[in-house]
Amino acid sequence: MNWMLDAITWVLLLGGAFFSIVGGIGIVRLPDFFARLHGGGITDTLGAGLILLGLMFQAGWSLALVKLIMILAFLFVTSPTACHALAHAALSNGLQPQLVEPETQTCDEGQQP
Amino acid sequence: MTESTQFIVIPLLGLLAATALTVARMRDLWAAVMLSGIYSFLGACWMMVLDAPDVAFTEAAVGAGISTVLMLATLSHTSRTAKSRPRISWPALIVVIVTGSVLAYGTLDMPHYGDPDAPIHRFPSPTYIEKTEHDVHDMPNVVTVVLASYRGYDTLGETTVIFTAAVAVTLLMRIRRPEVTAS
Amino acid sequence: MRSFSILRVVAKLLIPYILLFAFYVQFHGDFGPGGGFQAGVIFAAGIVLYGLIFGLRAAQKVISVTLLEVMIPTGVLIYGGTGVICLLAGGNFLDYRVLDHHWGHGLVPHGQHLGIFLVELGVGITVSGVMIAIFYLFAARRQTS
Amino acid sequence: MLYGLVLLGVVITMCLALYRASQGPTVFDRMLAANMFGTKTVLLICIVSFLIDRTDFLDLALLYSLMSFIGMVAVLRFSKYGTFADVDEAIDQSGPTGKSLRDVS
Repeated sequence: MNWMLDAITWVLLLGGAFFSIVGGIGIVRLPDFFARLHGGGITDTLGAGLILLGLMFQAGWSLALVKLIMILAFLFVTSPTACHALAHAALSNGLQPQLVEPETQTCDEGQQP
Repeated sequence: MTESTQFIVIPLLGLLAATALTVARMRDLWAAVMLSGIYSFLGACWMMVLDAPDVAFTEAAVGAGISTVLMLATLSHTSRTAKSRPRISWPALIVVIVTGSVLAYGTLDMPHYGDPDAPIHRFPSPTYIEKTEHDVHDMPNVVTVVLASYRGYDTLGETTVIFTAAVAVTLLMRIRRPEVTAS
Repeated sequence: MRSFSILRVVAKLLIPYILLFAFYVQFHGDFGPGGGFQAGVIFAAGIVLYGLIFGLRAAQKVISVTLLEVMIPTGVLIYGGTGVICLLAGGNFLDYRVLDHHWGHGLVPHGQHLGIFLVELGVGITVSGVMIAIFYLFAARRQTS
Repeated sequence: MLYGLVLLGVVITMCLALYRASQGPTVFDRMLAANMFGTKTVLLICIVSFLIDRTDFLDLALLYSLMSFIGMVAVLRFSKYGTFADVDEAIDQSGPTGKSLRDVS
């Protein structure tokens, strides 16, 4: 039973670390702001979610589990909201050419109105 | 701070130095505010790794929440970009280099990092920890006891300093318009 | 922030928890990390978030300037008053041990505990008042240039 | 061992986010990086508190997950209105401020 929990934790934590690095590479490499939002979204939800879920399996039935659930809930509420609000603000200011990369893709790739 | 967290300290310190250099080179004050927010995140991580959660708590509350708001509020009353690119002033550079190297030389005499025989581990901390066990039975957090009880005068002074700051800011920034003094 | 409707909803959801967490830090600071200063800042951050989203006027309906002007000195007075009570009870200034016998054994576990509780409460009230006041003062001025 | 690997992954992500925050051509890139940095801080604190087996430090992570949102909202509001004072309803509805959001440098 214990080794099973440990195995689940290994898989979840390593998966979380993998996805957070993937998102980090995305935020560096993708060409313009609206595309970079995807990278930010991956680390904020998938990476954080998997890592916190993995830690939950180690916490057992304790106060730490409750706190981890609360952290996960807050992160799942705040960070997509922040992403959405960022996209919204960027779009409402998007009349100006603030996407300075010369090979800018079409703006409507990552927008969520 | 344990053996297992040792290896993470060096990358964190490197990131702190990189962030500080970036902030110093930044002409756009708005971006500098955001980077200083990142600096405070990193600082809290570092304090957390060093096993000082109370300091990290303060850093979290002040650095991430309030200070960004207050710095942006200040920016809204001043300019958003630094005025001009400062020239290198050679006397100042020499003074900085000399002072820095003297300070670095001074650290050579300091006890090693985490040395159990260091003065701070010999004199005040063990006595406080033992005395807290005896004086205040039901308070596990020694930091709170030291701040509020053993060093109560200090904290009273700090509270008065904050009070004075509020009075000073009120005197400087207040405007007498009916919409502001909401009655 | 009229056009950020999702932000408004989420902030409404979040602000009660920030304020609740401030009280948790204030009254649980003896047992875990945290204390009066941190609690005051967190409480102020909750009000500041409300002011940022719903406007300064709405925030001043919640915590008015008059209330702030009462809060800021009250905290310092609570701190100093605890010391004076210690003096009156026959001890030194801010020496909480003398509070042991004056408050009944069932009510308060320990004089030190009571003293630290009162002092932290004073710090928390002052700090939250000061932080909110500074935000109000900076936000109330319009951009001049 | 496992926690160390995950910690390393989080720190690498922090480095990447810091690169974007220092290079980012627009303020929104910097904001995105700062937001990501906040999440990574929460994760790092969680992992460290499990690593040193002091799970009561999770309060700190809880605080960070609440607090980084406030900084975010402040920057958003400032980017939209340029001031924290109350704005008129007409301006509030109309959206873009007409101020250039590109960096000067």
